[in-house]
Amino acid sequence: MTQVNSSTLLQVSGLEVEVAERPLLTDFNLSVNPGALIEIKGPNGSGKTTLLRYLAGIRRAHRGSIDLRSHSFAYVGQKSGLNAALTAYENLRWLTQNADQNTSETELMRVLSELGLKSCRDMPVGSLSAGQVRRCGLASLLALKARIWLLDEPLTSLDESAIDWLKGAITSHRASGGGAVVATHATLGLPDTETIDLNVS
Amino acid sequence: MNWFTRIFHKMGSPPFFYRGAKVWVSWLYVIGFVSLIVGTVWGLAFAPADRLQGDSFRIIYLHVPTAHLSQLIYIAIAVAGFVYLVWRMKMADVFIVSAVWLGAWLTAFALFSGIVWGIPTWGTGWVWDARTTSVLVQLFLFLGLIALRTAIPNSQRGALAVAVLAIVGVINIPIIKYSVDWFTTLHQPASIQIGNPVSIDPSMLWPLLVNTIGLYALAAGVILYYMRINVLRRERNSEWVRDIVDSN
Amino acid sequence: MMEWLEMGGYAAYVWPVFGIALIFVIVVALTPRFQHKRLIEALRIELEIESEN
Amino acid sequence: MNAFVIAFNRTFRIGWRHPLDSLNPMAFFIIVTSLISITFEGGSLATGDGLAIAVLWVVLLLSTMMASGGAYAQDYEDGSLEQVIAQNQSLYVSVHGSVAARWFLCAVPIVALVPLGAWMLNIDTEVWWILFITLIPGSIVFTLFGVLGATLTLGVGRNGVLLALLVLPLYVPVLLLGVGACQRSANQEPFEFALIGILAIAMGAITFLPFAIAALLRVSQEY
Repeated sequence: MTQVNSSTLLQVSGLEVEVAERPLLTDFNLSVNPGALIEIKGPNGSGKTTLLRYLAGIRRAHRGSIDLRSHSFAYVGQKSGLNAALTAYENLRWLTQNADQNTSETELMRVLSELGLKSCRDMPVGSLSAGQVRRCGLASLLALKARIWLLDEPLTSLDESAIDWLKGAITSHRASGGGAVVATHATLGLPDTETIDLNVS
Repeated sequence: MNWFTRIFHKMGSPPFFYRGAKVWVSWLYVIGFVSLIVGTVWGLAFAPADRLQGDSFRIIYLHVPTAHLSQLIYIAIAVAGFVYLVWRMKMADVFIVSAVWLGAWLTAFALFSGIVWGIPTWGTGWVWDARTTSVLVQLFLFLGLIALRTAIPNSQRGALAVAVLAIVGVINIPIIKYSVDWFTTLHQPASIQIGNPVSIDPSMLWPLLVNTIGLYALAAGVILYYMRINVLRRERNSEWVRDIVDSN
Repeated sequence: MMEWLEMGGYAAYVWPVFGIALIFVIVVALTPRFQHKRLIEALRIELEIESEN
Repeated sequence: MNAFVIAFNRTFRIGWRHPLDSLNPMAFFIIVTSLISITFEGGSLATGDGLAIAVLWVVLLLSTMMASGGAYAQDYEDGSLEQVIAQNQSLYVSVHGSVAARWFLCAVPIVALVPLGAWMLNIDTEVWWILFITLIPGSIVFTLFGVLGATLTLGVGRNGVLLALLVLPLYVPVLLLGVGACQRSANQEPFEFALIGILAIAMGAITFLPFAIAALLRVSQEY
């Protein structure tokens, strides 16, 4: 059993993860403490993505509980969540509004320029390259100012510099007391990583 | 747990249902076939002909039961959809999947027999009145349910979509009846009315009753049979299905 | 007998309806039986292949 | 910020960037209406003919269905739908906002074309006002059912015919009441019943259909 801590950000107990009505994981437990980085590993079809969708509340658990303790979270899935017709700025603003946060225009611009997307501010996302779209999706992590990050295969179609940026962002997020759960098959290689291998459990 | 919830849960348990329903299917088939044969022969050969409509009225012995039953099946599907929506009971979805086809066929047959009956009786096969129109829309709704269920193979999603459509549809049918009633008073003289004999002689009524019972029983048997098949198909990976397959 | 078959002149309406109903009832009542058999057979083959592995 | 306003702004803005999604149904409306009036021997449809009203309603119904049939398809594809569900916004309110925007984008322009269609079909100008009064709640119901059909078929490829099969039967009551009201008004007969009927259906649809749509959106993510 995982120890229950008053400062725990995210507490999962006894969760059953099912895919196509068949249980893939039973009695899954996890707790995310401030500063924790948890990597979920496993081959294709082992339920990494599905587990993350449960954590984000996109799928509702029929058995077990997921307790976010009313912490804010940011979820970046395999789909970008960005509309192709809207500009990078509009998309980011919508994502913050959607998470019930009022991020100012200056802050959003700062986030965009930090990811090298300043020049794309007024370009529709549909005209950006795959890597730029991916960065724009990751930009929402900073824009949302969330305590918990849930990332699904964040390294996909990122170049070296963007990967470095992401590692730096996760490190500083942890330093400021946030937690992250990352589903990935290639490790990020950051210190103090907790690994959960779905194939073993 | 009281007796009701206990039966509810037991019926929701697939192996229990699969084994328990077998006897029911046989009995319903027997009752259904016997009553249908008795009722039909009685209706065709022994019941007297109608004073106004002559022998063509004998179509009533098939038309009325099928029309009623098709509506009943639609309502039952909507109720099952509601049960699925609220309690996510998988057997409710199994029922819907097993009953839609039969419902669609019965509706189609009710329309067909109505048309054939209408030609000699009112001189026209089709009248856009409340009853025929709502039965036609009901057929479309059945076809929609079937099309939707085949288009979404994912069973949880397909089940929910079908449940929602069934409920929206069942609310729509009475509204359609009322609006057609109101609408047609504008256009059509009241001279044509679907034959609903006000006072029907008992000698004519008995075969109708027997046929109705037979059809209901047979339909219940067929639906139960399909439910057994669907339960088996869905639980194909579980232990009890292996036992059954091995024993066959 | 012939008189009965003529149905008072409505034979062309009554008999087709009853004939189609007969076919309909037989088809509807028997299909689940075939489907059930076919499904059990398919499941048996599935099991066999599984046990070979 | 309110979920209604957020969804409305977003849907409206996206629709604004895809003007063809609104213009195509408008063009469809004009073309079909003119085709029909041409085939009536050069527009010799008699004034005050009930048929013209029925034709106008049916064409409007088809255009609105076409226009609202693509609702949520993009949000489903690009993952913004999962963001809405993940962040636990009130999906019911959000659906309301989205449908309202869609009504403005897809139904209002077509209703605005009704005078043109009515003129092409030789409908008495005296009937125009009742056409508007019934078409406004009518088009709301059409849009809502269209969005319901769209969410039912979300993620099902090439869903045009399926959408029509699912949605058209549901359109029947409003169509009958609307056409009946306009025809009766043209004949100087009482039509209040139909007007009340349409309004009642519209109220019911506005209240309850978003629940169904929200439930379907939620389950669309449970693959």
